[in-house]
Amino acid sequence: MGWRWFHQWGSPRLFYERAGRWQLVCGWLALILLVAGSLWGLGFAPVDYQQGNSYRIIYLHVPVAFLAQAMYAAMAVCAVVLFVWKMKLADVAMQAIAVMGFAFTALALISGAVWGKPTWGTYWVWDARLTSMLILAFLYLGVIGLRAAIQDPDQAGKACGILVLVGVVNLPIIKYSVEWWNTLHQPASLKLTEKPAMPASMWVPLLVNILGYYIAAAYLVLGSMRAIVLERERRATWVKELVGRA
Amino acid sequence: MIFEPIQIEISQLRCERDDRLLFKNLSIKLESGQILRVAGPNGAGKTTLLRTLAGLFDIQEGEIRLNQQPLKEYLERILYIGHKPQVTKDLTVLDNLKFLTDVDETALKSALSAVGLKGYHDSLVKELSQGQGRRCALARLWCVDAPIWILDEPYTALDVDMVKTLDARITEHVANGGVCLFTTHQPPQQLDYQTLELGHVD
Amino acid sequence: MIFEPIQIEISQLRCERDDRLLFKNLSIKLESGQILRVAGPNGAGKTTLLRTLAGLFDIQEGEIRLNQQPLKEYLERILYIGHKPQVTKDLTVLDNLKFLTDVDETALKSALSAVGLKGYHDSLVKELSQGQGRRCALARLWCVDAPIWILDEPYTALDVDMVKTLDARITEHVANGGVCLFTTHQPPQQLDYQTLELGHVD
Amino acid sequence: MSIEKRMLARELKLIAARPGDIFKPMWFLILVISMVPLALAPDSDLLAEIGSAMIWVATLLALLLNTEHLFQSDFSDGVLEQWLFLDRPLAWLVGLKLVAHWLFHVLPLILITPIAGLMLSVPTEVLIALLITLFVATPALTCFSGLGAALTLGSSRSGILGVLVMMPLFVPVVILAAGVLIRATDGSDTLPLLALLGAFSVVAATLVPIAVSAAIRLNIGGSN
Amino acid sequence: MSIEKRMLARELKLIAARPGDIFKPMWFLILVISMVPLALAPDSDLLAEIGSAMIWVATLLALLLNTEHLFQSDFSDGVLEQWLFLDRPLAWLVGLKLVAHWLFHVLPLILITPIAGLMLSVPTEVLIALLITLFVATPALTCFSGLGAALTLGSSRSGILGVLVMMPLFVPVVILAAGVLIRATDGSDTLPLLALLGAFSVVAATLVPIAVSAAIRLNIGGSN
Amino acid sequence: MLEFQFASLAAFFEMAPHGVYVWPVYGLGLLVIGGLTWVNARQHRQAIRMVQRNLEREETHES
Ligand code: HEM
Ligand SMILES: Nc1ncnc2c1ncn2[C@@H]1O[C@H](COP(=O)(O)OP(=O)(O)OP(=O)(O)O)[C@@H](O)[C@H]1O
Ligand SMILES: Nc1ncnc2c1ncn2[C@@H]1O[C@H](COP(=O)(O)OP(=O)(O)OP(=O)(O)O)[C@@H](O)[C@H]1O
Ligand SMILES: [Mg+2]
Ligand SMILES: [Mg+2]
Repeated sequence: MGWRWFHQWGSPRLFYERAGRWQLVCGWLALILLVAGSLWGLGFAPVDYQQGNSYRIIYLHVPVAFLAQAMYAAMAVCAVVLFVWKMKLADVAMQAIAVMGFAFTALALISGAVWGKPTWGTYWVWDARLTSMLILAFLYLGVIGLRAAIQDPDQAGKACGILVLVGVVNLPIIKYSVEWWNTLHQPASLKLTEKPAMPASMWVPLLVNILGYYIAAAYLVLGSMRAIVLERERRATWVKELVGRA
Repeated sequence: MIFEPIQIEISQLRCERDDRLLFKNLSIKLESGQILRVAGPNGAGKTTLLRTLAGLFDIQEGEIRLNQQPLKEYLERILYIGHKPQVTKDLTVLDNLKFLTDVDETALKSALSAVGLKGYHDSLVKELSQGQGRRCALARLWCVDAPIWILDEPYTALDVDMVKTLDARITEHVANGGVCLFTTHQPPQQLDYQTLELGHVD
Repeated sequence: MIFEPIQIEISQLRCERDDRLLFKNLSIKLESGQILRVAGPNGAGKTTLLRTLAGLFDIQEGEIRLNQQPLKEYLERILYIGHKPQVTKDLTVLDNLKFLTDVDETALKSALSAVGLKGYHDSLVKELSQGQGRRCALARLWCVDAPIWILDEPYTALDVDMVKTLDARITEHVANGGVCLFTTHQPPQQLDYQTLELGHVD
Repeated sequence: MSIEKRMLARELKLIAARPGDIFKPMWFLILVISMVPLALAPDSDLLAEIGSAMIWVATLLALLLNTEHLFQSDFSDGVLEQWLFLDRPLAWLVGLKLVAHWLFHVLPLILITPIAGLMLSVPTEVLIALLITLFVATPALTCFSGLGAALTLGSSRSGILGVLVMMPLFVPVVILAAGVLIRATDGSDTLPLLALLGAFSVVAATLVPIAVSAAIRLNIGGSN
Repeated sequence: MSIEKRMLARELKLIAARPGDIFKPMWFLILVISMVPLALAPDSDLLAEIGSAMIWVATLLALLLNTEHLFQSDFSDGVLEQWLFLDRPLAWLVGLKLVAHWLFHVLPLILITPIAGLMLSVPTEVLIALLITLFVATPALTCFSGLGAALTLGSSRSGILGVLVMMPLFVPVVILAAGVLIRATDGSDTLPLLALLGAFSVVAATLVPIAVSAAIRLNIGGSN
Repeated sequence: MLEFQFASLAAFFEMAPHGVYVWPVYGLGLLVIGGLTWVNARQHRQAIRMVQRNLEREETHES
């Protein structure tokens, strides 16, 4: 069953139909989880004794920061699938994920920066984690920019695939070196210190939100992929039939 | 020199660009000694077909075989001259040839005089006229011994004399057992060729 | 539209490039309704002459007068289409024309259908084939009303149909009182032109 | 439509066709700025001290690199020579092109500098002075680098000539701008220096297009 | 002659034809470096402190900008596609080209850095460390920026896109080099870091040409 | 565990003293996710419209 299922996902038409259903499910699920988790975190989780209410940003910041990194990995997986199985859909996914990934990275950066103001008194410090996040944002931008620069979608997809693969090989090296750089200088600035263990009343809503954001990301990526599939397959008979029926 | 027998087999080739079907079910066989002219109106897909045959454009559907082998193994037997100048503007005529061919200077110079660029081997290509630049690119036909020639509009910008010279060279090449594919919008008089018309897909 | 009478007078023109004498003592008179083909082998100086006449290349010796006036005053009455594409690859066919001409969109579209680019006005020029790109550049002949046309190898890359269309347009233009100078290596059959042979300096 | 409008319309369409063109210099600026702490130290005091100067140099570079090929593609496509047949003086058209370039390519670059300032913890008052100097100085910089671009059109891979000619011209601009920034840090009066910078820009904007058009004419004459 | 020799000979002839190509990046480096004291205060302690980092960043930029069009003119002239018909793997030819580029374009750049160092009064021992890091790191930088150049071949006015796309990948190199420079200033052991840098270069030099050749093939496939 | 931490709804929105930091971040989050949803929907609509236009063009061509 496994392989057939995999290959069926490779067919644009089947993907388009199935993804429509999945997208709907993901959308509602994400909405419920996010509303619940966010309200819980904002209103019901206890106040942090050190940071006060500003810590409530965590319920957005951390899920989004996780996602930002996970999506780059997902993009790399897509690149491998594209080159190994020549599956066009992987390229579609890559295109969708690049945009969403960049959005989440930007969100993580901005939410972190805003959080930094009350806790550190400044929006930006050259902390290791922040720096590598910034670089991740540039990597995403590179993928988006490269795709935009090349007219032919197939060609653009392959070029982006090469870039993503080279990038993902480098990513651990970048993270490691940035951390090392940061300790090398022993900056006077503050760092994201190891927090004391959170009480369950704090981390349970965080968990809910993490799940919610992951599902929301799936919802967004599927939605974007459906649009791209439709656009790329606009000459295919199944698209014409589909639109003709509508 | 005399080339070994060659067989080019194109089967069921199909190509789409920008959602426009250029050709489909294209099957041809070509053998040593044959000349094929690819004809058709502007935008018919002549360049696309020639580039596919030269391995520069990926086959979308169908197959191309050279002596029963896949195309990729035979690339160094192909001499492709396309739309683009194929020469570096900042180098001299001679230096341009030296890079892309592996023959000695006397052979290069005789190739240059064959294409009427005798006194020009030290000129930079950017100082040549349009037609002289084309002649410089075509000079490789006189000094490379690839059996398969793929020429995209080789007559562009050439004057009447040079057209004759080129025709004679192509005739000589196929007489030696080579194959030549080319496109042009002006049917050449001196050549004995088959024609493949593109641009009539439904 | 009917153009006012024009007179082009070239007297005693002489040009050297790279120490090679291209032409000397060149004197011609051209008037409304005339077509002049500049002929000659590759490197004879055809392009150089046309560019001199278009004011793009400085006169080295001699004089060019339009209706008794120096050339510089008449540049906006000239339509020059040279070797280079004359179109921006990253713009659509229509946007390219819009920049260089001052007519409304319907006129542009009819010009485009005249050159056989009907469905292509929204295509980027870089997605066109070689010949389609040339057609786009030539479309200006259908929508600009400059009396003096200077065309450097206008037939390059055009298919048979388009060559006919272009010939018809040139005929129409000179019938309206325009002047046309062009170069080509394939003498066009449908036109009634004088020939100026270059390339025979001693 | 008048040529002026068509020129502007074309510029806008080129941007629409390649939206990256606008973002690239900004992106470049931010990237260069983030390389500085990596190569130096993440120490925010040191960064703040050199920050505004770094931003100035990086902006200058971004501008130069973005203007370097201003006329190149039009030249090699043969579109630039068509300008000679339009019924406007070439210098006027060149001026228009430079204005359009400043508006669509340099202005966005200036507007992004506050973010760069934030990253290097440049104090707000210096940041404001920085913005003003950039506004006042970039017209001159754009003109001069446009001249460099025009001078090197003919040589297929632009050599050093244009750039060498331009270098001494940037020095007074940079020095004046640095003066403004230092005074802004001190809190002393920056107006006289800004006026000088402005005068420089005005003079450049009126005279340089003529030189540029001469350079373009020259290069068109040598090409085929 | 073997293809390898012809390739090298061609590279030399291109340099002879356009000697500016060699001097342009050097000039760029010196320009950037001389802008720094102008834009900053001419305070030599501060300059010495940030000097080596500035030189590193400027060299990095000069290299990147010079490598950006590595394949461009050959691509648009149609010479690059002829490489596919040579009886060597494309990746090998690409590797050769990169080696030649490093030898003739990057090496001169490295050799000019001591002058830049003098301009910013960088101490001698740091300068020596700087030279060594550049030697060790530039192969990797050259390879990656070649990849950027190859990836953006297809887009007609890619501008500095290739640079922008590749720059984040240079972070480890920049950081390691900064580490070497700091240790050289302290007088502590730089060898382990240099070894790391060297390893990075070696790995890049063996693997990146393959990616570059894939990118070139890709872009040739899309052109006419 | 599920106890509302604020005295009033007003206090919740003020979230003293950090409301100015917390709420804009959540607002931005909403904006990003909502915006992306909207962008996707629009892209989808546009794709459909393009297919429709092509279909119409083909029909007029055939007749
Ligand atoms: C622009 C600024 C910031 C960026 C780019 C950023 C980035 C990140 C990233 C990437 C993570 C995920 C780490 C992982 O994968 O383990 C993270 C987690 C986290 N961040 Fe931030 N951050 C920023 C500012 C802040 C600030 C100001 C604070 C609080 C003072 C903060 C608190 C946290 C916490 C508590 C976590 C969870 C830690 C963990 O799970 O290990 N961040 N941040
Ligand atoms: N940029 C240049 N610099 C120096 N000499 C040049 C330049 N361009 C052309 N020439 C020389 O001028 C002569 C005439 O060139 P021109 O382009 O006018 O010839 P043409 O008659 O148009 O030839 P063709 O039929 O090949 O187009 C040639 O011999 C050429 O070597
Ligand atoms: N880079 C490209 N991207 C997308 N479509 C292209 C591209 N190049 C060409 N095409 C399209 O492919 C079709 C065939 O182009 P091709 O260049 O093969 O035509 P051709 O027969 O050589 O024409 P010509 O006689 O004008 O040279 C054209 O309709 C063109 O619009
Ligand atoms: Mg063609
Ligand atoms: Mg000519």
